[in-house]
Amino acid sequence: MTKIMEVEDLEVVYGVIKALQGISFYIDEGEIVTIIGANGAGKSSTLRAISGMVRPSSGKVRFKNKDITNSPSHLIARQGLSHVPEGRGMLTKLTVEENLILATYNRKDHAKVKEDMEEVYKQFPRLSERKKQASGNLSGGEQQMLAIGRALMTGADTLLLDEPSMGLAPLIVKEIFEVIKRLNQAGKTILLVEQNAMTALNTAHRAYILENGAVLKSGLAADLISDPEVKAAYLGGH
Amino acid sequence: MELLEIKELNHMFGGLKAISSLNINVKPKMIYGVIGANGAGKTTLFNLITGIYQPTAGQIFLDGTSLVGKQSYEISRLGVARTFQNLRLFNDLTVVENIQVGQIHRRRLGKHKTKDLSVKIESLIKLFGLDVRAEEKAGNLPYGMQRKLEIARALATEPKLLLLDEPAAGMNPKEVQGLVGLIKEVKRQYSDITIVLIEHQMKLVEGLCDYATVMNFGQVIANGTVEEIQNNPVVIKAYLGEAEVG
Amino acid sequence: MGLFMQTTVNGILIGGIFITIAVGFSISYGVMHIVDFAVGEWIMLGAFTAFWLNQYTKIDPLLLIPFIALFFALVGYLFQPIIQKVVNIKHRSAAMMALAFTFGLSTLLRGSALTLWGFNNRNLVTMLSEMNVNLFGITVPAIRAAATVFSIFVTAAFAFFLYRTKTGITIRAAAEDKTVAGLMGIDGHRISRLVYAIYVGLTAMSGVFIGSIFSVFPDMGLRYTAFAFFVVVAGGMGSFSGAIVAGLLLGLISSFVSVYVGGAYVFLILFFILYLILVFLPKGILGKGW
Amino acid sequence: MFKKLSIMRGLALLAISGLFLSLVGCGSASTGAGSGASTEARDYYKVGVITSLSGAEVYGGNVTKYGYELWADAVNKKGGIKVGDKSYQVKLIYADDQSDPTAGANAAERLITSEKVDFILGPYTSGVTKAVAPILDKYKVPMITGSAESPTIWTQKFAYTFGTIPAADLTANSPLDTLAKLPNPPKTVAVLGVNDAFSKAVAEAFKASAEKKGMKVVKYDVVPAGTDFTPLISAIKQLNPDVLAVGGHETEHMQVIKGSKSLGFMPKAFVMHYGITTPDFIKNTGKDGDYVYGAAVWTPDLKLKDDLFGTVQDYVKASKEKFNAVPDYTQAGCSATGEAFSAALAKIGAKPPLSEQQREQLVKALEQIDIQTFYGPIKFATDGNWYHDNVGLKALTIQMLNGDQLVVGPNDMKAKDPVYPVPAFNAR
Amino acid sequence: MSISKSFSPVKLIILFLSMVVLCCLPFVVSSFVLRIATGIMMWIGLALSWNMLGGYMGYISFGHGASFGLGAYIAGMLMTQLHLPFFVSLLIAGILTYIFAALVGYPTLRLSGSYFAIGTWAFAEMMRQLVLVLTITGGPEGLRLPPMLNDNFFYFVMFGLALLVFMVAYLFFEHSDFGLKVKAVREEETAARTLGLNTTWVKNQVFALSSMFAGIIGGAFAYWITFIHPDSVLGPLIADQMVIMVLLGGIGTLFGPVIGAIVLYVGNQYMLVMWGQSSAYLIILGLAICLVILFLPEGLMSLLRILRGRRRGIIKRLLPGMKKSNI
Repeated sequence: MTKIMEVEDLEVVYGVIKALQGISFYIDEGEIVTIIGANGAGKSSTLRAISGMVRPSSGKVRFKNKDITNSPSHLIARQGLSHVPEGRGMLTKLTVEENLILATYNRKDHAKVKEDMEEVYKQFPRLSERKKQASGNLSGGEQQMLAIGRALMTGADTLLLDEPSMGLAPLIVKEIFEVIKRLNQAGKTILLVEQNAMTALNTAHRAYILENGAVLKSGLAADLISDPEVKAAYLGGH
Repeated sequence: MELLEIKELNHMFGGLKAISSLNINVKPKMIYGVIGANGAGKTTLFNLITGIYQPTAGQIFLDGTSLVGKQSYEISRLGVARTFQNLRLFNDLTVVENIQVGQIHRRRLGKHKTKDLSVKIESLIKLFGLDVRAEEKAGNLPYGMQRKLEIARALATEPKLLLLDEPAAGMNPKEVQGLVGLIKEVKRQYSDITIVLIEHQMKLVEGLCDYATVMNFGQVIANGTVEEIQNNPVVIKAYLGEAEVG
Repeated sequence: MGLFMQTTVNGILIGGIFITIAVGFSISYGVMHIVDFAVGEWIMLGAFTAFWLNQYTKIDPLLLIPFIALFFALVGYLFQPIIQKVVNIKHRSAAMMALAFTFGLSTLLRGSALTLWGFNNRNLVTMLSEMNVNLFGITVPAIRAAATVFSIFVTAAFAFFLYRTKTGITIRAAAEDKTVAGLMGIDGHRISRLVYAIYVGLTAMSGVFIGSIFSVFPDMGLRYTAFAFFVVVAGGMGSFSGAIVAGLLLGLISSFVSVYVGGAYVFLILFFILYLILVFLPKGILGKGW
Repeated sequence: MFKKLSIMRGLALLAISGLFLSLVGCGSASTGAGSGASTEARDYYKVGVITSLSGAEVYGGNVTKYGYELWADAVNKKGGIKVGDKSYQVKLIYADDQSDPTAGANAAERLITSEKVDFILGPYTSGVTKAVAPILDKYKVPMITGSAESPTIWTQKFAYTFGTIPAADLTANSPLDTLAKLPNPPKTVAVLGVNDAFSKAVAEAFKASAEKKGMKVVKYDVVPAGTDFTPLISAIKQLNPDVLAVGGHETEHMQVIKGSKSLGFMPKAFVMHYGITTPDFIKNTGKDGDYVYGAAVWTPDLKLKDDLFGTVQDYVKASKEKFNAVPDYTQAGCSATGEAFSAALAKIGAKPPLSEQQREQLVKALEQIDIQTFYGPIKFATDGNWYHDNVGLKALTIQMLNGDQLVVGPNDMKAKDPVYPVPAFNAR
Repeated sequence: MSISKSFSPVKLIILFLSMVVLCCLPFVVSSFVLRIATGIMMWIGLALSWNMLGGYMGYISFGHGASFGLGAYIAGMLMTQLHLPFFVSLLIAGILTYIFAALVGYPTLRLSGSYFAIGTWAFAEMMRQLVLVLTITGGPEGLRLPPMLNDNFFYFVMFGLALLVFMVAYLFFEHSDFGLKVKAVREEETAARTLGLNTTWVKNQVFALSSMFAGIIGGAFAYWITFIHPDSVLGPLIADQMVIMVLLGGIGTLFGPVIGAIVLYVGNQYMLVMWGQSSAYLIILGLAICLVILFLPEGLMSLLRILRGRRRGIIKRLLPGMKKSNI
């Protein structure tokens, strides 16, 4: 397996707040890696720094053997790395279809685009039913599906998913995570950020536990599930 | 007699129910925790108590006085103070000035002499360890200090009820520990005060709170002492997620 | 009844011209969040360019419209980075600084025009200037009818562009959330430049019609800035249908007030209505603004 | 990044401070020279000119400037103003009032106290004139304006302010009077006016004179500057009046003609006032501007003459040569202001620079003069509602044809019979 | 916090000396220069009054000229029609402008940001149109006041008013609870409300107070110029100039508006004298605004700060051991 992404000593500072204190990790091609941790642990900041939404104050991000640190987000997106932001980043005034078309803005492989579009509608039949609806009118779960579908439409092979379970009912969460698994089986590499630790660990191959902007622990997801420290980080030690 | 009594509170955003049929009772002098994941409706609850939003239905009483329909500043004058999850300091004002703003309406009531008030500011600043940077602009303080300043500013209004919205967000373990000590010290010095704090980290709640409520999707899913809650299966499920997927 | 119909038609024809301006202004506000005080000056420059080109080439100003639109789009495209720099300034009220900047720009452009071209009124004669059409007893000045039809046509074309083309979707996406658009591989700065270029091009183009209906002079911008603000604000910033309704409203109010209330009260009532709309319907009369 | 920013800041600082320093430097140098002149004996008259060289009224401001400049040229060519047995040249000092009364007052103060001018040639607009006049009274410096026509200037009875053009309410009734004397006089009139002091006075005078002559005023509306005229014109079209009378300036006149044509409205005559004789109006309306009636106190075809300018035709020639502009009555009125001063100065024998006492004498002399010029007689009223206004002139009715102003009334002055009703736009 | 703390003895002496110089001015300079000085004083007062609203509270108004014009017209009408003495008229003009602004403030202050800017602008235009059509104001003929031609008098009136506004800005906005409330509204309105501040009331007070000062200055202006016209006292240029002066000098500072007013007014006057016969000064004005915003967004005050910082830097370089010895 080859490392598709390597992050070295990534540091992010917002004004006076140090959100990331220098974290390092890697992702192999075809993996699902999850970063779990409490609110404010620096999970979202990690994704933002990778996808160019914020400029890291130091550190390096390498993607497919290219240094993408400090590239603007639209150029990073064109490398095949797509970030589904926290809160789903809906463009509420655009219809479902327009959201999807938008994502293909930089693609020239029209035949493949068409194929991908069909694939997305196949994966998410609910989106197909609501093609012409403004995405603002979708339910939370549908919006999450659209956000993922949109990321796929950019032609990305690597997805950064920021809290896909946020604000969703358990049944829907289950559905979303099934999709994530399917996508992985279809060959996508996925970096998943979650508060919903158990679900995330059950889905991922490997995991990193973040606390206060630093990696607390890492390892195979299966090993971490039973780790008391993980439980402690969430529920308090007993 | 409850200090804060919330009855059948409902709040809608557009067509979405952010809070539904919420009931919470807080006894005086308690430290009370409201726990829940992101999007569970905790901040909305605070916004409803402090009059930033008006509830769609339901009642909120402070010491028997209804808060529904009152403006934020009126509620503050009745003795409710709060902090914000995403810090809302007066960034261009100094630390002292930030706290002074908190004192203003007290001063207007004429109950205090200016001298007493500046003594109070001094003790607050000392308590929160802000004395070395008292004349600095709030926006230039390090993050942890900004969090503390917000609490100090809220305390300056001399509230009966202090609402803390994720006071530990973004702090490192050492800072969190300091914060816990600080809140305990506040409770010791202001013995009459009642504190309600929003938190999603059990850790903090565990060390501080007498009693807690867990929220999920705008509803209360559990009530009780911290220990009861930690062992409540519904809470564990909501917190750690489904044990099995697929 | 004849007068009523005539007044209605007049109103529609007055307001029609401003729809194009409002649409361009709205979309540029939507993407860049800048209220442009220089909107009237772009109108003035468009009118003057048409006048001078007509003087030297003898080509009818109406035929020059595509060229003027393209030329000013280029001007806007080249100028936008400077405005972007102002917006990016780290300042408590960056949007207000941008507002003041466009105010400075408008003073600069007006001053330059006055210095270069003097104070005289100029007449922009087109092939339609002399004509009028009589429909069921209602006289329709040909140039105004052409301006309104053209305006509706341009607005429709622009709407098609925004809603039916990939680039259009991109612009709407950037207007709603530049960060998310960036994650889709869209360069926000490029879109801002493009949108500003379109806005300047559309506005300068409308200047040709306004210049030929009224007259061309360096100070003309001030007045049309007021009208543009009315239409944009009343329609709700960023709303297409709002802009159209507000444009027609502007025309109908001016027309009916002049005829039935008295010409002296036109501006008084227009500004009063604008103020009321702002205070009570800040999202515009259709409630569709950003 | 930061370094780059500070370099840009430095540049901006240099640019801005350089700008203002140079301004302050130049400015203080010029005022320095001015204040030094107080005791200096000079052998020329320093003449202040306050007029609108920028702002909304810049067009008219320049017309007055042409007039004043032609007078200065003519006088200096002759060696200057002859006082006693010596002639003194004149030198014009301009001050821009920006079409704004406040700036006008500042300009007057500067001309008097810094430049120490002997007398002043006045502003284009009535508003500025009213703001300047009290300052002249304070410093006892006489001024003649060759332009401002609002009747409200003269009711204030300013001691040091004179005017060569009769107030609008004295002149504006002439076209309708002329039309009323025709065998088939108009029966209905619509009156439009713009809401500025001069235009409103004209509109009021049109209305009053129409009513006095028994015509029916079917519509009377005074609108703010910048209003679109089409709705009003279409409303008037429905009323179908014989005459549309408009009080305004050249911009509005052009728009009324343009709007009427595009709406297919053709009354039997258009009546206007100042502005239709300007090159802008003539050039921009072309044939459509023909046959418009107007009021004037002077036209380039009058058979008048004086010693300074020669005949009216000589004056027109001089204006065409220097400014490529056919003069109108405002320009001529401005040129004539200087002649009034020359005559008064000669009479009291005051050499430059003038003392305060001499300036007081000058005002007395101005009140007494009664001269004939290429512009017509100049004699200022000394009491009544037109105090210090030149009431010696007779209002003429003119009708435009091919850019020429043909005098069509009153009967004893007319060069041609008035055309009424006028041919339609498309029949010319 | 106290005066002595924010004003060092050196500064106090400078302040005192400049007061003395300013008081002696009328007896030294020519009346044209005095007139310019009077104008500067007026604009300092206006810029400071605008700064209360735009700077301290962060509500950028493009309609502040309406208060100026309203004050001018009220004072003018009281003096011409009721023949009240000047100072009485001025006082009433101030009170009426205050009341009027307090009433208009409630709906207008619901707006914020660009909407507030456009709203105030629309309101001011409306006022101008209203005065143009009313007969009581003289409409387009304008209003003439009985002339009182004493330059020194008006210099001292304007000087006094500018000083008054300056003192109010200093005492109320820089050094009082009220000022804190206002700044709190600017920085974080929601937080201010939850701390017990009735921000609606605070905003309205600032709006009314700053309008009142503009109104009083307008009244003094009317008597000084003796002739007012809707286009000259209610035109957009009045408000525009206030905005530009404050931005130029430094928004939200005490001395920024003062510096801005002096630089812009003097600059404007000299440009008029130098290039009055062309429109070039408009180009320079426009260019100056653009350059300042591009490169000095914090205004000329920030230059002072940079210079002061540099001076400190030089001292540091000269005395490298100083910092260490302090520790």
